Amino acid sequence: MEGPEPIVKFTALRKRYGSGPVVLDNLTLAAAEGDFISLIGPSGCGKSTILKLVSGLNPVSEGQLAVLGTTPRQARDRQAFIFQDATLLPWLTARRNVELPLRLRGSPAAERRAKAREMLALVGLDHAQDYFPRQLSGGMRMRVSIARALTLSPRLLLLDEPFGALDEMTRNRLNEELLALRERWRFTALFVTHSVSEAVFLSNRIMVMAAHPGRLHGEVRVDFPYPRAGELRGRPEFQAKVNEVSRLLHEVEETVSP
Amino acid sequence: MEGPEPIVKFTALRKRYGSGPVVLDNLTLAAAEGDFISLIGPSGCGKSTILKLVSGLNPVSEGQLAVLGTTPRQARDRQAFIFQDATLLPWLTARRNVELPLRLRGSPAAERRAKAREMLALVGLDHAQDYFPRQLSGGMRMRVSIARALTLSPRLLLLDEPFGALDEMTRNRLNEELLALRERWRFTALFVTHSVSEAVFLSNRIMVMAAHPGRLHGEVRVDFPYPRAGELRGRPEFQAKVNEVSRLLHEVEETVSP
Amino acid sequence: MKAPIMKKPSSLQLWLLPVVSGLAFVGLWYGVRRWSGLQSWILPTPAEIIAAAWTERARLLAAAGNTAVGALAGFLLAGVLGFGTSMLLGVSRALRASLYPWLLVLQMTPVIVLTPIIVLWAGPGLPGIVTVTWLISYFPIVANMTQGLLSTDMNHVALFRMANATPLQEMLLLRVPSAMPYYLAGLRIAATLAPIGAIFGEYMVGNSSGGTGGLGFLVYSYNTQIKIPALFATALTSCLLGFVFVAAVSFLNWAVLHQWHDSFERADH
Amino acid sequence: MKAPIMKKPSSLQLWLLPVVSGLAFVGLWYGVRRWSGLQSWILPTPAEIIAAAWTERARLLAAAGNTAVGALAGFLLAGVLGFGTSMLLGVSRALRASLYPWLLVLQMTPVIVLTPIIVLWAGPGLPGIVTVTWLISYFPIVANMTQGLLSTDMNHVALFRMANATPLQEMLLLRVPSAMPYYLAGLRIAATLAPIGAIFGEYMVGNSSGGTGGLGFLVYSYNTQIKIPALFATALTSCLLGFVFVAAVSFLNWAVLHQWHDSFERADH
Amino acid sequence: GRQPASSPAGSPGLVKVRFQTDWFPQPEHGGYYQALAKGYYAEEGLEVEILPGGPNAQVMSSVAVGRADLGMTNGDDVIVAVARGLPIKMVAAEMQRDPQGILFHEEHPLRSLRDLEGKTLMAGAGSTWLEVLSKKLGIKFNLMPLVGDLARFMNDPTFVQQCFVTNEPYFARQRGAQVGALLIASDEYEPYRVIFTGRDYLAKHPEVVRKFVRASVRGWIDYLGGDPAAANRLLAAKRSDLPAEFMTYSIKAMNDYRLVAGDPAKGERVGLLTAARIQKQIDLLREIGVLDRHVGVADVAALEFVPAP
Ligand SMILES: Nc1ncnc2c1ncn2[C@@H]1O[C@H](COP(=O)(O)OP(=O)(O)OP(=O)(O)O)[C@@H](O)[C@H]1O
Ligand SMILES: Nc1ncnc2c1ncn2[C@@H]1O[C@H](COP(=O)(O)OP(=O)(O)OP(=O)(O)O)[C@@H](O)[C@H]1O
Ligand SMILES: [Mg+2]
Ligand SMILES: [Mg+2]
Repeated sequence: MEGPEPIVKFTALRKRYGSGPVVLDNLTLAAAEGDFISLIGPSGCGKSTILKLVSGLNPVSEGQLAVLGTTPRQARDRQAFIFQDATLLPWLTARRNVELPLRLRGSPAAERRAKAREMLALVGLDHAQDYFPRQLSGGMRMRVSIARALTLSPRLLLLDEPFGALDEMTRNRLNEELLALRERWRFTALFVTHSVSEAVFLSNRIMVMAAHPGRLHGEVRVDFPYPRAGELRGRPEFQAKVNEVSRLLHEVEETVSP
Repeated sequence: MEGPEPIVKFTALRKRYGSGPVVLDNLTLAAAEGDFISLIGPSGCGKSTILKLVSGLNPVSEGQLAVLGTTPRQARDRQAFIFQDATLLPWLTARRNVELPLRLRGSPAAERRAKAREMLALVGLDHAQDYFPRQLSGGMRMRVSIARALTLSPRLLLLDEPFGALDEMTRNRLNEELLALRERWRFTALFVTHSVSEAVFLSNRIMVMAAHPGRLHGEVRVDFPYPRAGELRGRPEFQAKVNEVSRLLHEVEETVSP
Repeated sequence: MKAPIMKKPSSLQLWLLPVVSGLAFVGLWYGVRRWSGLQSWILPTPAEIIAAAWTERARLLAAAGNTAVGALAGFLLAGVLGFGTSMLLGVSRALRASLYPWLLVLQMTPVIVLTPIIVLWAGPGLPGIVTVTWLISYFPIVANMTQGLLSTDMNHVALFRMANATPLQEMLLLRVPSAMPYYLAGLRIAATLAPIGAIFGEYMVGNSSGGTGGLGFLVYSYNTQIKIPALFATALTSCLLGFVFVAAVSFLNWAVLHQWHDSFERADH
Repeated sequence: MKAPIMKKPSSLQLWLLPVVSGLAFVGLWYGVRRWSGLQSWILPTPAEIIAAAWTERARLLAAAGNTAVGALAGFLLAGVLGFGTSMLLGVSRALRASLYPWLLVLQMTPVIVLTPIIVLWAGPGLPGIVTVTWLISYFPIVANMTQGLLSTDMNHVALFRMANATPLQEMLLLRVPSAMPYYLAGLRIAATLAPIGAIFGEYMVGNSSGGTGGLGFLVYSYNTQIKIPALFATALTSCLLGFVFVAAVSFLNWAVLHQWHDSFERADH
Repeated sequence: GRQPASSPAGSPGLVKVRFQTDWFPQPEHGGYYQALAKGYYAEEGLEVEILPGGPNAQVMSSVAVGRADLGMTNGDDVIVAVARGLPIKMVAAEMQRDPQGILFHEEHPLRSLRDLEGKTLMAGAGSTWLEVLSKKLGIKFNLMPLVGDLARFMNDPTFVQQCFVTNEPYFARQRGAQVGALLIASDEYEPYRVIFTGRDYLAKHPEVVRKFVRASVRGWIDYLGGDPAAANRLLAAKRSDLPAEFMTYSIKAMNDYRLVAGDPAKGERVGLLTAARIQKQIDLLREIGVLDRHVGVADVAALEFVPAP
């Protein structure tokens, strides 16, 4: 091996569902170890599709994709995916939903339980442990889903708008928690969001995407050193980056909007 | 009748689900004709619950609630509800999902079709008319749901985070479309959102809520005259309002966060 | 103005309704008897049936006991094997393609053709009866449960695939729980089939030393002896037996689903 | 490195698999014959059955035609009435409480008890056969479809309530489509029950008017004449008839569900 | 659809009569088909339609409710049915002796009913003769339901099962089994097979009944004693699965066991019903407890329709 192998590597990738239109075109992208890459772009531009490809849930149509040095499917045990919908099992309580990945790995019950408690506390749901999904609010469900994905300390984290249904305070707090976790176990992340400031706060690289067909429009590097603290958001350099990304986004969308 | 009857009127209302904890406590609130009221507050504070009560989907536990001068259920034919989940029927295409409310009213097929086309164009989905829900992206599904709710030109519109899953451009555009529609048919709106600037841009009143139990913490009036244009967002008065609401929200959340 | 309190049937009403409809049914029955000119040896009145049931109570009870054993054993066998088979079918498309046609053959072969083999291999009397009951109630369970296992939400499947769940885990922790409403609907069908299956089995492969068979034996014997009210009393007994089975399944249904499934969601209006 | 291409059975394989498992099954059959010492009049070999089927082809075909008519009529009746009944049951809890117990009674009454009434009211021969077939295949449809109607997603129900949908619209446009997977599973069960139901019906209320009864008559005739290979050939014919029904339901299932239901989602891996 | 039987169908002035048989058409119905084929019914001015039966043919209720005008069945059944309230009466004997018997393998022969002691018998539960065996003769045996298959019998040389002596033995022998059949009827128990009709019908159309009986008796005598070809042709047309040799066998069995004509030495003849024998049957049935209420000969039979010799 020469040089560090990228964690995720797309080469001239193209994706279409069945015989439908091209959804992703000519995608080339490499994520290095420790990268926190945000994907941002108009609705339907293929952000969720990218995560599905990386996770191996959907096959590539043309081109190549390597994840953690192997195929997406073989890399699964070192990935976690937070879906755009909470995708909780309706017959399990919040706690048991969070325990699920550990259960699937065969962890002992006591350990599972402790870990689930810890993660639920992290997302502020200690009081709702024994609620069934239908008793939870939309944001609470999403937080359970986040807690579930984090229990396994994966090397590669795929996040599809995890914080979209949350209020700003909770969202900011969870952003900071996420970065704190990153300090602890140094995961690589592919992060889909619609919030530019969230993207700037969290990532070292932001990919701005265009639609019809979905493709990369441009990349913005964010060089603020990690660990980052909440006060970063108030700094003018931060605002400058936000403006830079927003400008790119406007370019993209202008070409689409009627 | 003396004076204009409020469109929605809560009086000392309390809500609990079954024998669970109190979810909404001592809620008193009156929405006048033409009010655009945003509800903002931490996840789980009862925003969705308020909309469910107004729609009559859930019964009030104590206190009183009048909608359009009658009971919530009797007022239903003049309300529309955009749910937090898209709630599309999986066996119908996007267009037929949008047509559904008209179909339920017995509108002729041609009219339904034309209206559905119009609404889908409004939310930027003209090209996805014949897709089934499982072929749509998360944001596209939500936009179909919005299109569906707007087909009936209701007098009272209940919106539960309709734009949460959308990118900023689309979101802003739809915000402006919504206000344009409001000019056309003068609905009253109860609008749940987590975006303070969206709330300020759209509403004349913003209710900031606190959790455990859910209750009103404070109200902010936003007096910018309608119709409002996109450039409003750049004005300093706008930013001042956003800051005012944010401050209130921080007060609320500080008391909850650990 | 108050939020509306919906008029839903109270639980007392839910108990009363079948009684009321039952009375209507009995009234209709007497009406039919009266206006059709049918006689007691075609359609006895409820009163005649009850009287016959009382007269024959000893034999009916003993027979019901015998039949219950066969029905229960066959039902449990069908429930367990149906569950297992469906998991096999649900786990792999290849297995499904290989096995399903032969299951259909098994289901669609008239029992009468298999009778000699059943008697030979399982033995006459109870083992044969259990086999016939099983044959009859097995397939509805398999058909339903398999459909249920295949109807799992693809988003949930994606979740499990991402967690690198083994096929067995996907089956046990995901597909099986989400197929429970289907399985229980299948069990409910099987519950109604089990007692008549056992009666049919007694008809086909039963044996009875000295005249103490199950309900199937009584049906045959009352029928040839033209004891029609007693025949209907036997049918009534068989229905009552069936109700016990159905009630058990309904309880199971409640226990398994009420906390999370939408069929138990109190529509709050 | 390429994204993995999963090894899924190709459609050729899906056709081959039942054939392969069929060959295995036939092998097993010969093995059983060989090692169990069973005789031809208990378990004929497949070759004997095929030979008998060929010899008796004219009678089998004619009989299958007769049975098919009864089975089809009974099946359609069950499909339509089952659909309607379930809608009644699904629309109101009060109706459900009033009617369901009596449906169970109907299902759980042994057919033999009703035979005289059926013969009297429907008439012997085809009308009676259709009635018996209907009785046998009706309930699985009702049980499944009712469960399906009650399992509708509460979020969708809320949507309809908000749109002020009438109960009828809620039923037709929401509950019925979302219950289709359940209904179709019920139809599939009924499809397998219809041919054996018709054969059973021929046995119970049939007669041989016209000299060519249905398969039930042949079962009787071959049985008393100890033409056991021909008997199995009759069973085979009945299975083939059943397969036609099942295939029709499978096609319906595909037509109704493939565009939107998760059981047809191509798991892309 | 009910079509009139063949022969002089649709002829004007003929009285329509529907006759319900108890089973699929078979030589045990030969007399009627002979009468039909040879035009004996037509000669009496009747247009007879023979309704095929089958399992669960519901012969007695069909006649009782007027779905058919006359029918045939076991004599015991009529007595029991009358005791249960069915408005029917027997009007003639079809057979002096019921053809029901017990089929056995010659390796394990059954010489008398008493040899059944301790055996497992496959037979229709609830039949009167079983009650006679257990209650009157005190024989203990195990009962297995009769489904209609001979496979188990063929497979097990110790097996015994109910049969028609005119029927099953033929097929069993054809498959190479050495079998015998023991007639159930004996001096202690001698049920008729009878022609019966509804009480109302009898009251309204005694002449039709008389003519029907007369022509049927003629048909039976002709079928068993003369050339059965005419009836057999009709039977074969109704049922494709009856080989000619089988029909020959059945006819021979009916003659050998003297089922229809009975024993002339005892004064029996085709069609004859005697009050004494009916009374004896009633007494026997009362003794074994299958009659709910008292019935007399006059309740169950009308003897005046039996033609004079
Ligand atoms: N069906 C239910 N049964 C029991 N409790 C419920 C039910 N629905 C909601 N709750 C509870 O009510 C509270 C308020 O829920 P609600 O959905 O109104 O919150 P929300 O303000 O909309 O939150 P979010 O922003 O996360 O959507 C929560 O604590 C939730 O657990
Ligand atoms: N299963 C599918 N079958 C067919 N087309 C699909 C499927 N899933 C997604 N698509 C199409 O692929 C395109 C990209 O979808 P994707 O979900 O990746 O968008 P997205 O960028 O995540 O959008 P959003 O922000 O709205 O979630 C859309 O046009 C959608 O219609
Ligand atoms: Mg997406
Ligand atoms: Mg909410």
